[in-house]
Amino acid sequence: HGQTVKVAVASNFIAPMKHIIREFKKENGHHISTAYGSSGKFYAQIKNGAPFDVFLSADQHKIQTLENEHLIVTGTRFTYAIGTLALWSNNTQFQPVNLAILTNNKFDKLALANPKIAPYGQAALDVINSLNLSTASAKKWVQGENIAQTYQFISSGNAEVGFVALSQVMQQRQNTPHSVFIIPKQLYRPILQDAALLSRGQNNQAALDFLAFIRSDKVTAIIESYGYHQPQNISLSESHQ
Amino acid sequence: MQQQDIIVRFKTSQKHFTLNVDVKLPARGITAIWGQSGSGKTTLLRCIAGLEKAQQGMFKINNQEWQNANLFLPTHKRPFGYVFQEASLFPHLTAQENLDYAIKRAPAKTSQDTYDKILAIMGIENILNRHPQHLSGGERQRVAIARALLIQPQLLLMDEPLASLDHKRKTEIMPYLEQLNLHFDIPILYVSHSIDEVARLADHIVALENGHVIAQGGLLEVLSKIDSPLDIGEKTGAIIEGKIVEKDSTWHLAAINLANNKFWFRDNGEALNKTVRLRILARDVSIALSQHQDSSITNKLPAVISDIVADQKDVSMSLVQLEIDPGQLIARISNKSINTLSLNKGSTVWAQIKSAAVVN
Amino acid sequence: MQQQDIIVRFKTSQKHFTLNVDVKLPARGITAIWGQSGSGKTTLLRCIAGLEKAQQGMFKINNQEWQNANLFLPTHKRPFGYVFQEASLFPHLTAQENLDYAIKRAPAKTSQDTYDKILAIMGIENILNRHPQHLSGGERQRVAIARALLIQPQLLLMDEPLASLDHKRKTEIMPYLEQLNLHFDIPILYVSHSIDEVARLADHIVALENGHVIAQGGLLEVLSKIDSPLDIGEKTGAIIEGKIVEKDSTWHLAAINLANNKFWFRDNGEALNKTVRLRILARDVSIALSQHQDSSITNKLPAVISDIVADQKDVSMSLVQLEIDPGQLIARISNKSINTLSLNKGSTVWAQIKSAAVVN
Amino acid sequence: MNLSNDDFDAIGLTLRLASTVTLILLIIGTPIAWWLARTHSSWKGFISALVAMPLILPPTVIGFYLLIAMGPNGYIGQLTQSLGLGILPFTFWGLVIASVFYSLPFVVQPIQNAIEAIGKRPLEVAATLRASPFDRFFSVVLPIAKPGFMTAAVLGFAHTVGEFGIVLMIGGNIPNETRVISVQIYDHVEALEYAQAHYLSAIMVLFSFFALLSIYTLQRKQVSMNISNERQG
Amino acid sequence: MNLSNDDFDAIGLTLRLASTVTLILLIIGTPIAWWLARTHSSWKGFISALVAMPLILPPTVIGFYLLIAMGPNGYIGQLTQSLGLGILPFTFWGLVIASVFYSLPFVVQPIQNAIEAIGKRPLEVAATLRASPFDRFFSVVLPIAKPGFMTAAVLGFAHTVGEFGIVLMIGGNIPNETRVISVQIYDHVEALEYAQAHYLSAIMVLFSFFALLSIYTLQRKQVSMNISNERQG
Ligand SMILES: Nc1ncnc2c1ncn2[C@@H]1O[C@H](COP(=O)(O)OP(=O)(O)OP(=O)(O)O)[C@@H](O)[C@H]1O
Ligand SMILES: Nc1ncnc2c1ncn2[C@@H]1O[C@H](COP(=O)(O)OP(=O)(O)OP(=O)(O)O)[C@@H](O)[C@H]1O
Ligand SMILES: [Mg+2]
Ligand SMILES: [Mg+2]
Repeated sequence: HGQTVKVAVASNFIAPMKHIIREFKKENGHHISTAYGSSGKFYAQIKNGAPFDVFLSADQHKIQTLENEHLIVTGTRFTYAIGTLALWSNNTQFQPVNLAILTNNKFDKLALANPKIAPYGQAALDVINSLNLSTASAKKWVQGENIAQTYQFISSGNAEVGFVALSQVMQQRQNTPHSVFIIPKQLYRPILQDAALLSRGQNNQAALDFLAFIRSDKVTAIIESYGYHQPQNISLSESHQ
Repeated sequence: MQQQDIIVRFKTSQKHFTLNVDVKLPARGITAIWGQSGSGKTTLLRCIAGLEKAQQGMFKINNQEWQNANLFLPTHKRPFGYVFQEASLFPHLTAQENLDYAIKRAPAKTSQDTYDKILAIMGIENILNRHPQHLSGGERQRVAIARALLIQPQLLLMDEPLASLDHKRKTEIMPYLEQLNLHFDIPILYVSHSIDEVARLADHIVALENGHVIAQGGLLEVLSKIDSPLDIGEKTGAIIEGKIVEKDSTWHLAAINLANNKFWFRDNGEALNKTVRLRILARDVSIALSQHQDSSITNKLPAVISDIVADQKDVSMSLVQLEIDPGQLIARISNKSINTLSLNKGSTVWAQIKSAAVVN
Repeated sequence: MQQQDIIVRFKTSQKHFTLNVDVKLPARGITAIWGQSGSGKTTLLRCIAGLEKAQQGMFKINNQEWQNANLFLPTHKRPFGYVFQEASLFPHLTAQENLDYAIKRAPAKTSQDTYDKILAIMGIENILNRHPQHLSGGERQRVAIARALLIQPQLLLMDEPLASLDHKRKTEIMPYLEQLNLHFDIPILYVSHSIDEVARLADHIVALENGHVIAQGGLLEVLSKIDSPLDIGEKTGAIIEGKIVEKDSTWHLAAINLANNKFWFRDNGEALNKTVRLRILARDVSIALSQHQDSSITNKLPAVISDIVADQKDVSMSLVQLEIDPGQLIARISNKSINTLSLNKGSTVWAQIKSAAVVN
Repeated sequence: MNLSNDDFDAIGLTLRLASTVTLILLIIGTPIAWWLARTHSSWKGFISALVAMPLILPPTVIGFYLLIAMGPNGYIGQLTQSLGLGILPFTFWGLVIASVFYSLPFVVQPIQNAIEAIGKRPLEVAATLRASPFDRFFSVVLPIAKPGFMTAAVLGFAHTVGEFGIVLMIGGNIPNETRVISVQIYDHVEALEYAQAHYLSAIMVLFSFFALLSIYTLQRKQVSMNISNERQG
Repeated sequence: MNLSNDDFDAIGLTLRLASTVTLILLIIGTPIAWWLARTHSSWKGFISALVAMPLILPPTVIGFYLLIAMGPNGYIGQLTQSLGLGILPFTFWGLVIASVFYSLPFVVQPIQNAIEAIGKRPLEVAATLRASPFDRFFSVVLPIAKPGFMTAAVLGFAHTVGEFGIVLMIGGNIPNETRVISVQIYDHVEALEYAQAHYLSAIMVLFSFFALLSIYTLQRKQVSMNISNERQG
């Protein structure tokens, strides 16, 4: 014990991660160092020799790509959280929030994360397509670089309504049940956030311990308390592409 | 009825310097503003131009006010021309374009005649397409003077236009300045610390010292007095004026009438009957009790000594004021000679001046 | 055996200008480098200093080579002192610190004696704690000269150290320069375009025109010849030297022996038997056929005319070379007088010079 | 390899944005630079520091606060709303304003330096030739300080082209309105489309380099003109 | 409100990084600035443009390519590996190198301007007083150009403090090694910890402002000293 694990964590998972670290430290003597950032950036960094042992991505695609490039330890890839998409407004005129807001198309700006680079954005796009609103609303989209930025667009009032992660709105106490609408699961493909042991963490006991810890029931409960749920019924190999 | 005066009244204090001037100048001819470096000549000119804002100021030319307690015309509304001490042509414009800059902004259209005349007098017809950096110092100043004329000024302010030039260039430009005064009827305020320049060009002089006027008046009166407050040392001398009455083409000499004698000096080509001004330095005048025919000294004038004062600068010398008719001369004579020759107020003597020593 | 010479040989072409100099100068006293603006004086000095790299160059002082075809000592390895034409004190240092800059880098320790002497001669003891921007132009040049001396030079290069100063400041600093030559045995190359300065200070002269040497030699020989190639116009004149043989305290006059006569001039306080140099301008010399006792002209010397040439600058005048014993004078006389008095080569005459006209 | 339509849109938008911003920067930067160059006010240091702030603050910080300030509850947002302009984020003009703020020091400093270098003499000369203050600016300051204005324009333009953090924050990545090249490159990188990223980057590097090379070469000519009569005895 | 330990770590790291970078910038920026100020080489424009490139390129683009170049397969990475230094990204020294590259123009330009303003006369004077080239630099150039060096140091320091895109890309956001204030603010924003973000930002704004205010006030004093004997006839 007393080893260090370096974990790269997708920015959308900052809050639960901080909680998990506190618990992890209580249980063993390992040292844990976390870096937060966009998954795309982590991908580029890992390819170029970044010293991470564990990668908690915001999606599945990057981990898969790393796997194809033999940069992760085979068989260690798993889904640690499934994101929940929410429709949110910080503007009382649009509350209570529900899908009718979208179909009425009365808003000026609809915020979503960039579907090309953010899984929550991809999910938001799924919802829009399911509701057949893409042509009607496309002109009103404003895209954040990630869901944090998307959240700012809405919280600053610049966009009246938008798709965010449930985990984000749960963190902010001032949000009422009126301001949030949880999108029904059938409207979008699941937002699977995968994690894996990176090649350089192969022999790091702390890394192995940490990955095991993430999958413990205790942590599962923590993750769920932040608005995520767990892939109880979904097999590891399930793919959406 | 128009009053032909320039009234200049400025009082302003800077950190190390106070200017306090109150003079009335003739609104014609060249008035020299003379003084040592730091005496406030430039400051005075800048006040007149409105480039400096005097704490108290009043300026009036021919009854037209530019500035008083309640009025301050900004520089670009004052109808004067300014020639700065150092190069002041716009570097991004050719000589021609520099002139055009003035022509475009002049109050009235410039006639082709005036334009040609100015160019001819300044002798700059052939350099118009050059940029300032390809002009010599003298050429630059001539273009700057032409430019100041083309703005059609009612008053020309010239701040040591020759100071930065070497002797050769100075002598080259001086005739142009004399031409100026002859051809254009614009009063000129001419700043200089060179008494040679002043003596040659000015009609009137204002002498500044430490921001105050220490002497002013007609050039002849101010300079030809042995008790002049102007401290000009070696350059002390008198100025005489007269009409050319004879020319000697064999020996290239010209003469004016002075004290019933012909006074000879080098012929510079002036026409008969033209009035010329000659400067005779005190150091060049010697005194004899009789008229000597066998010496090379061409000019010998009968004179009466009206005053003798010790030379402030030289204990061995005195300045002797000589009355000729008309006018006055000054001679610097060693005290020993004054004693030997028993010179006194009222003595009748011969003033001797070599024609080689006459400055004109 | 040491050769007491400076050999200067530079050939270099710039875009509009070629310098081509090959002279041997005495390695003592003051050598003036004289010429019009643009004649190449500064360029020559910069070549000597190694600040300009001449295409062909060779410089030797007292058999010590600084530069030849195979050698080019960089500036900081050449043992000279340089006084620049304009302000060159370091602006970030006080006068004292400017001096210390040199003292620290001098080849040997500066003795307290030398230091005190330099400060006293330059008269800068009381301004040492000021920064350059709080010094007058004259004070700045004096500190710069002191600094150049404190570097313990074997040669002092001075580029118009007085040119940027007005008349008053010039007269203020001139005596310090004379002191220099008296107290320090360092050869000085002194650049100037003022023949007055040159005549007063130099022993030897090199005259440049357009990058070429047009005359060189001892000051007396070069200046006292009527056919001198130097175009100095009004300033043409001869220089005579002599020991003071008498002083007249009543009339504040001093005299040297000349042509078996006493030659009188203003007493400047030099001691008896001291050798002084007097400059007598051609315009101040008149000629008489007999000796006149009743005139204020103090000095009348018997002389023989050895040459008469027309004055290039003035068709009415000629220059007359007068042999006195010992030495020569030059007189500028109108052609008319030469004719009237029938002056010819070989004529015996009296040369008349006012003591007021003697420059010393 | 070919550029996608999105890439072309991004290039077009970037050029439009940079031109607009440069124009506005010159218009508002010039009086500021003029004032800074001429004033003896004790506010000078304060204003200089204010203008230079964007040099120092991280663009995302600037963007974050601009987003809040220009939003419906921010000061700027309330002003624009009361003027009937709506709110600015996610619009081309919002980007313009943010970029103007961000690139201001790049424009003010060269112009200020150029105006300071003129000195006051040419202006005094012009005044003695009856030129009004307005006339003096156009007939003297502008032509003499031209290289400074050119540097300012090129720096302002280029810096807007390369601007990124703020654009991302204020822009909302709207194609043809706020999705500029730098954002497009970023998206390519994040989406692991490295070939496109390299290609766009190469275009950008070449563009920047030649823009800079041209101003520095121009400036050198100017400088050597001034220096030619420098040496004096 | 209190700063967290992480915040303090970020502040400490930022100061350490900025100091190191500033020192290195001065050391390598000075000879470059010197060369640019003095040379008549035809390479001058080229090198100037090269030095100024980081002004124009988006930091993420710079960061991305530096990451590739310094990575195990990049030129710089292979060099550092063959020297036994390992690879540089994600280390303090990697950040230092990237920041040096990014802030170089902010240091070179003021020093270059200051050296150009000295002119060659003081150096010639020093040479006639037996000062060797080395001596001349320390006894003349450095003290006279001091305000320029100070501006350079403050700008370099401040710009490194505010640097963000490159740091994120090269640094990898590793606590106490590469997580500087600007990244920390970004993290706070991402984690929706707005209060902490505002607090850190406020500290940063104040710091930047006073740093800038102090140099501009200093510079003004210097300038007015030079200008005092400007006006002439
Ligand atoms: N910009 C300035 N700041 C402070 N004092 C000044 C300034 N300009 C001039 N002075 C002072 O004002 C006084 C008068 O200066 P001014 O320029 O009018 O003199 P001047 O007679 O024109 O001298 P010069 O013959 O040298 O041109 C001097 O004592 C000078 O030190
Ligand atoms: N930096 C330069 N570039 C080009 N030509 C120059 C330069 N400096 C001097 N010259 C030219 O070289 C010639 C000689 O100049 P130099 O400075 O040596 O003259 P000078 O005799 O010292 O003149 P002054 O009395 O005016 O100081 C001049 O024709 C001048 O135009
Ligand atoms: Mg010279
Ligand atoms: Mg003046």
